[in-house]
Amino acid sequence: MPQLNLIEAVRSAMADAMAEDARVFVLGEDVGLKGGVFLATDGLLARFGPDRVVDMPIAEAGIVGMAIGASLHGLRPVAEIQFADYIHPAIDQILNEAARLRYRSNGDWHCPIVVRAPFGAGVHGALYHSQSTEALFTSTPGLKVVVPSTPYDAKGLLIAAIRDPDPVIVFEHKQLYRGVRGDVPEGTYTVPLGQAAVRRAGAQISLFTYGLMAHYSLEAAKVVADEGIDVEVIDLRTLYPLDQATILGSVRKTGKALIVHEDKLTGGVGGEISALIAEHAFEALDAPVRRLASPDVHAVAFSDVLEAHFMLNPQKIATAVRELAAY
Amino acid sequence: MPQLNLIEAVRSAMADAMAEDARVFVLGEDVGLKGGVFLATDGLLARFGPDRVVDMPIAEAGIVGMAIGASLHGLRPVAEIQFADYIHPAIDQILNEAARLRYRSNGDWHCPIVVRAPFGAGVHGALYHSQSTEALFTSTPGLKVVVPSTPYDAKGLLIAAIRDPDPVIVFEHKQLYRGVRGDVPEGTYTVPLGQAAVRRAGAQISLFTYGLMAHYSLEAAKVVADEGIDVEVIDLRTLYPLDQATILGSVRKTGKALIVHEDKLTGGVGGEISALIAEHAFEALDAPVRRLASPDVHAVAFSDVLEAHFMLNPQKIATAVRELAAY
Amino acid sequence: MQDASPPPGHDLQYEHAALGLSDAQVLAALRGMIVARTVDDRLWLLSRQGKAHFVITSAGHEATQFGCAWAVQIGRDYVVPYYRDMALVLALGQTPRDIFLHALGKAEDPASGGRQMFGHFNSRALRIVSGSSSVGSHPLHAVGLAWAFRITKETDLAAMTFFGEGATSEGAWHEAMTIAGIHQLPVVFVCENNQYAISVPQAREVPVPDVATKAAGYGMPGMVVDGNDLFAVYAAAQAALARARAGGGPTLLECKTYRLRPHSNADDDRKYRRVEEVDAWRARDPITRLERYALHSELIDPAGLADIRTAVVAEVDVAIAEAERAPNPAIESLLHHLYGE
Amino acid sequence: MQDASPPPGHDLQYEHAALGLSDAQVLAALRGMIVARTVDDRLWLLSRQGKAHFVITSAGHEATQFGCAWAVQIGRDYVVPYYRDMALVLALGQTPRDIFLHALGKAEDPASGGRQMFGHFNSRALRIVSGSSSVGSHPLHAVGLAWAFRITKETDLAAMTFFGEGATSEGAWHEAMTIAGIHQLPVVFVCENNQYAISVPQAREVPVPDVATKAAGYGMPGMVVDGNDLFAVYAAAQAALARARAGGGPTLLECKTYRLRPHSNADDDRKYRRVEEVDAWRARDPITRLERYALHSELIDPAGLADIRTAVVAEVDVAIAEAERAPNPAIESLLHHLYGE
Ligand SMILES: Cc1ncc(C[n+]2csc(CCOP(=O)(O)OP(=O)(O)O)c2C)c(N)n1
Ligand SMILES: Cc1ncc(C[n+]2csc(CCOP(=O)(O)OP(=O)(O)O)c2C)c(N)n1
Ligand SMILES: [Mg+2]
Ligand SMILES: [Mg+2]
Repeated sequence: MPQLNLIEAVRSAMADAMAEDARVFVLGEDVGLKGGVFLATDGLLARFGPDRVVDMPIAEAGIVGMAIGASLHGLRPVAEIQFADYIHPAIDQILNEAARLRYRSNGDWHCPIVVRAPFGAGVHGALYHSQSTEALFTSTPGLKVVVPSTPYDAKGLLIAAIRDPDPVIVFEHKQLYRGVRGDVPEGTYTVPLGQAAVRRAGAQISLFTYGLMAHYSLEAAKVVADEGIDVEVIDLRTLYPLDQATILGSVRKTGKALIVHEDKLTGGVGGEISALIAEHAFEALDAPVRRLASPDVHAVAFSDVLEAHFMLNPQKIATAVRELAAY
Repeated sequence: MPQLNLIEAVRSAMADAMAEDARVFVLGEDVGLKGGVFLATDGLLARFGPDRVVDMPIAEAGIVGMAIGASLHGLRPVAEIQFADYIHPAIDQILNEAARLRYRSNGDWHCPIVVRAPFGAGVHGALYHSQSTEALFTSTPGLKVVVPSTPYDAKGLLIAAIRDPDPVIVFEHKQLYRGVRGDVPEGTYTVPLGQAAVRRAGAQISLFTYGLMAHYSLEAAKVVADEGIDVEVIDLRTLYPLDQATILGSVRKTGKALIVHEDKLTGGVGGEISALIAEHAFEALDAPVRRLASPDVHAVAFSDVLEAHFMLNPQKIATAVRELAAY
Repeated sequence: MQDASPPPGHDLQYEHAALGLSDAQVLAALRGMIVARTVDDRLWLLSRQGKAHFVITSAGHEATQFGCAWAVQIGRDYVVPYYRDMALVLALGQTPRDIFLHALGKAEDPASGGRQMFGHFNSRALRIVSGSSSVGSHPLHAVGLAWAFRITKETDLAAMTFFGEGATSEGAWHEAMTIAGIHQLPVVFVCENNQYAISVPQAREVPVPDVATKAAGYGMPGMVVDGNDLFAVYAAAQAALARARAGGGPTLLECKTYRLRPHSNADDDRKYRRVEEVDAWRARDPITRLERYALHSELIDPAGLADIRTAVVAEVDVAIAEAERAPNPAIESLLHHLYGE
Repeated sequence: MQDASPPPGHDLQYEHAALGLSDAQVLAALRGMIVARTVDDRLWLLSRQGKAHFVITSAGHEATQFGCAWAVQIGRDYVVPYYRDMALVLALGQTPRDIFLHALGKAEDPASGGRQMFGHFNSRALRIVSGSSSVGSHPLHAVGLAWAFRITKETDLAAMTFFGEGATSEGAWHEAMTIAGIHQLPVVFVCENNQYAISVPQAREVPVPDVATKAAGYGMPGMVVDGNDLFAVYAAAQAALARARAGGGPTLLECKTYRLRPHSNADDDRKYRRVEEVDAWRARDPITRLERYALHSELIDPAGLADIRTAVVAEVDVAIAEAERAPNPAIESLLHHLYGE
């Protein structure tokens, strides 16, 4: 099976989906000749032509709004927002339009669009090229929010998102684009939306995470395993709606939960997960549900020293695990 | 002391602040001759003239962006967004601009703007005139998010917001505008941002809430008091940053926590509060932290029967309290 | 208070035959406009009776909306309307009963099954696209539909979208116009310019006297028509749609009109419009003008007109009665249609 | 690939004396533009050395930015720039050392104390307003500043804001233009039209050949100037600012130019621009053109020019060395300036 990095997997998902289904098309800023600033769409213009690989003006509401309209005629648009930091001008179209079309029309219409956006810090992107914006999208029914952490999942989840009858937002971590490789089948396949993946089974602590932090958490789990702490690492993959069964099942088994995300602590998706556990698995808990997240500042700063201090890393995660294990 | 309803209190706050400080001005759609669709600015145009009471085009990003610019020259703009449902086009200006100006300039600039918006259901407003949008704003440092529940607080918090050196979002519940009256001093005074109010002291259950639900919760507390359940009702007032000391202090006393909000359950601010309690008051807990919220649908539907079913009410809250008390 | 004087009084710009319209079509449109106005009247009555919680008027806009509807290939071209477009959706084939079911939030409300406030018209069968209340957000959907036609190679279709002049200040509107202009997409943008955004007069909501002036910045033609003249609107809409379908690109069509009632039942327009101004526009009521034309052209006589009005009232009465009797949505329906299967 | 041919070659439009500019001013501007280009060159070197993580160029835009800066009342008028405006902030009084401190994320970085990526210029003292990276979001701040002048009755002030042609497709830009037009505010909107939004050529990012065409829809004049001609830009900027301060309202000033390097150090422009196109524009380098003018007008001789270039290199070397030696931000500073007291 070919070994691809995550951006290649994303590209392969779009290429295969477009080859298989003439209704699929991509649109976004610089997706044509340049192939996207991270090369997610590299080569697609030459292969599928400018009607299906659409270089858009700098108009994020326009990109998503146009995708919505096209989806109403049965097409399957895949919109790229160049950085998650620039998804804000499109929020009205995503939350008030795409997410509500099916509900507000009592099922008469639906809106099968995908919006992809690179997110995350650690690439010297500073305040406006590093944000984690997922929490803005995890309180709106009608939407699905997905974050892949492996090349296999990146392709399978994206194809599932393209085939899904409802709007799906896919946040892809920039550090993973070239930072991780793995087996990726040729041709289309799907990874189901709404299902978390147990990346490492464990008995003592349930660690819930996603994106780049899934990798850091696995590294941390390996380190503490040598110290006799057995961590179950769960990659949430879909942040909305959450896979409650897997989350609660794991906590009922281990009795301890640690949530790790790169987004800042307050208002991040960790709060919702903690609340779910508190409500539905309280009696299983042997310790407080802990969250480990970035500090409550706007986003990572540019300076190397500030960036290093801001970012989570396997060591910080291992420390949090040890503390929780010792509770 | 004059008895005012909540919209009168809001108007009185703006009028007194404008009379006292020539830097204060209001802007928004229909705020001039019409005096705002809820009459928050009624009479201000005649008193302060069109430079300080500015009828804006339908351009929410424009309203907030213009307020930001004016604040940089030392003014104190109070922007009205006609309904919280229409704040989305302004989200980029609020989250990426206003909230970050001080931080990104390392303190060189700051952005003392206020954005007011009516929110909430129960007035036949359906999907686009009923939303609770506060959760979109409670994960961004640099911002403050305030929800008054009494006329006294509405005036005092709004004046505090106007004097605050940073951007403050004030969500006012539409049902309270005319649904509640109370003593409101003449002239300016402030209610501090960031401090919750204990509306009813109690020993057995801590109930955290805000907005219209603060009133419903007090009613519910009265009902269950007769049954021997002693509820402490805490009106959060500021949703970001949260008054952690009051929240945790109360739970440490009562051992049980119920969070009640009108916003839908998943992704609402209840999750953050639950997580805080889990993290910092776990050992005090005698029962799972519970949340009572609206169902996970987009917003209330128009039909009377659907609206009635959607909305929380004192009875539903009393039931949740009884269940938690019985745990 | 700002004066928005009506255009100088005049008869309709064209003879209907010159536009290829039959006598029967004109009479059908006249009847339809009377139906629309009567439904509007009755909605306000239902509001005063406390039965309809929210009413938003199309009174005064009927010629604009019927004129455009005539030019649409119904069920083939897409229509992306706004809350002001009740007369439009009637012209496209929805019935007074549909309208009342919607206004009363009944289960059979074809717009939303009782979920949306009045004014959020919808019919997939008629290709009328469901909208939000967010002003200016929907023209982008017309642009996306037009892009879809490019991909599916359906070269005989167009999308027509409607909005007030106030909406043209929204960022999302600009982005829709920009994309349509860049790619010369088959979209007709219809601005129903009634000179107010709720209470804000045109001079403070748009920076130019004619919204059509904005078209030049988007690389498309702008047209101004008398929006209270059914034939003038039809001629312009027909030309714009034909051009769009023929690959000639988008058009911004500005129809100058006036709403004859307050913005909605929550509004009191006496705070911001002079009675004389409203009266002057009442004298240019698009229905009255069409009636005068029909009488003058001897398409109908006064007795015939009276018969229409009587029949319309009876028809509307039946529609209201049916809608009032119709069942409310089932409570479980609150949780339906959040996601597809 | 789309061809963006340069305008026909020509000398500068005006004689400097006719514009009231002294010889010394011209030479100072020439030196400043050489400093800006040299700083730009060295930033790319720092990037290749792995010392500067992010570099975004102003090469090619110097005449536009210096021409506008000349017209600003420095420290009184507000300037609301974008990431392309390094030459502008140098012209307004920031130093090469400031620029390198910013690019290296040092504690003394006057833009942000090491928080923002390169290109987010700022100085409250110079009334240069801190920006985000979000394209098109900042012209609204210029509009708000202009509204503030109305309230404070400071009738001698204006705000000048800068953006690329790509930004003019953003909704927020439209809202800024709309509000400025409605109230005829003292704002000069400067479009640095370099014909590409990263890789997207003008034909697919804006619907009109001249961005200035858009002005009409906002009730303001639009002007097109050769953005590589220092004097032409200055004359237009000066006129627009004077008009703004005199209560004559806003202007959209389009300066046609070209960026001579890739968009940023993360970009490879060979994917979307032909080498011949870049070369043709290199032949119209605004610095070369000003040098030719200065030589031809005998403001300087070749030896004098060579002296300037030597001195500039030395000056820039010192600035880099100082910036490299400067301390990093303190780690605790990460949590500073979230809120005021
Ligand atoms: C984004 C947004 N902002 C504000 C509103 C509130 N609002 C509803 S209708 C309206 C006026 C619209 O005026 P115009 O576009 O001219 O249409 P008209 O009602 O005059 O037909 C406003 C401000 C809204 N619905 N959506
Ligand atoms: C809202 C937003 N969308 C997208 C981007 C990514 N981006 C950065 S620069 C740029 C191109 C801008 O082009 P233009 O406005 O012409 O300015 P130029 O860089 O050519 O000077 C884009 C798309 C961004 N920074 N902000
Ligand atoms: Mg209007
Ligand atoms: Mg450009």
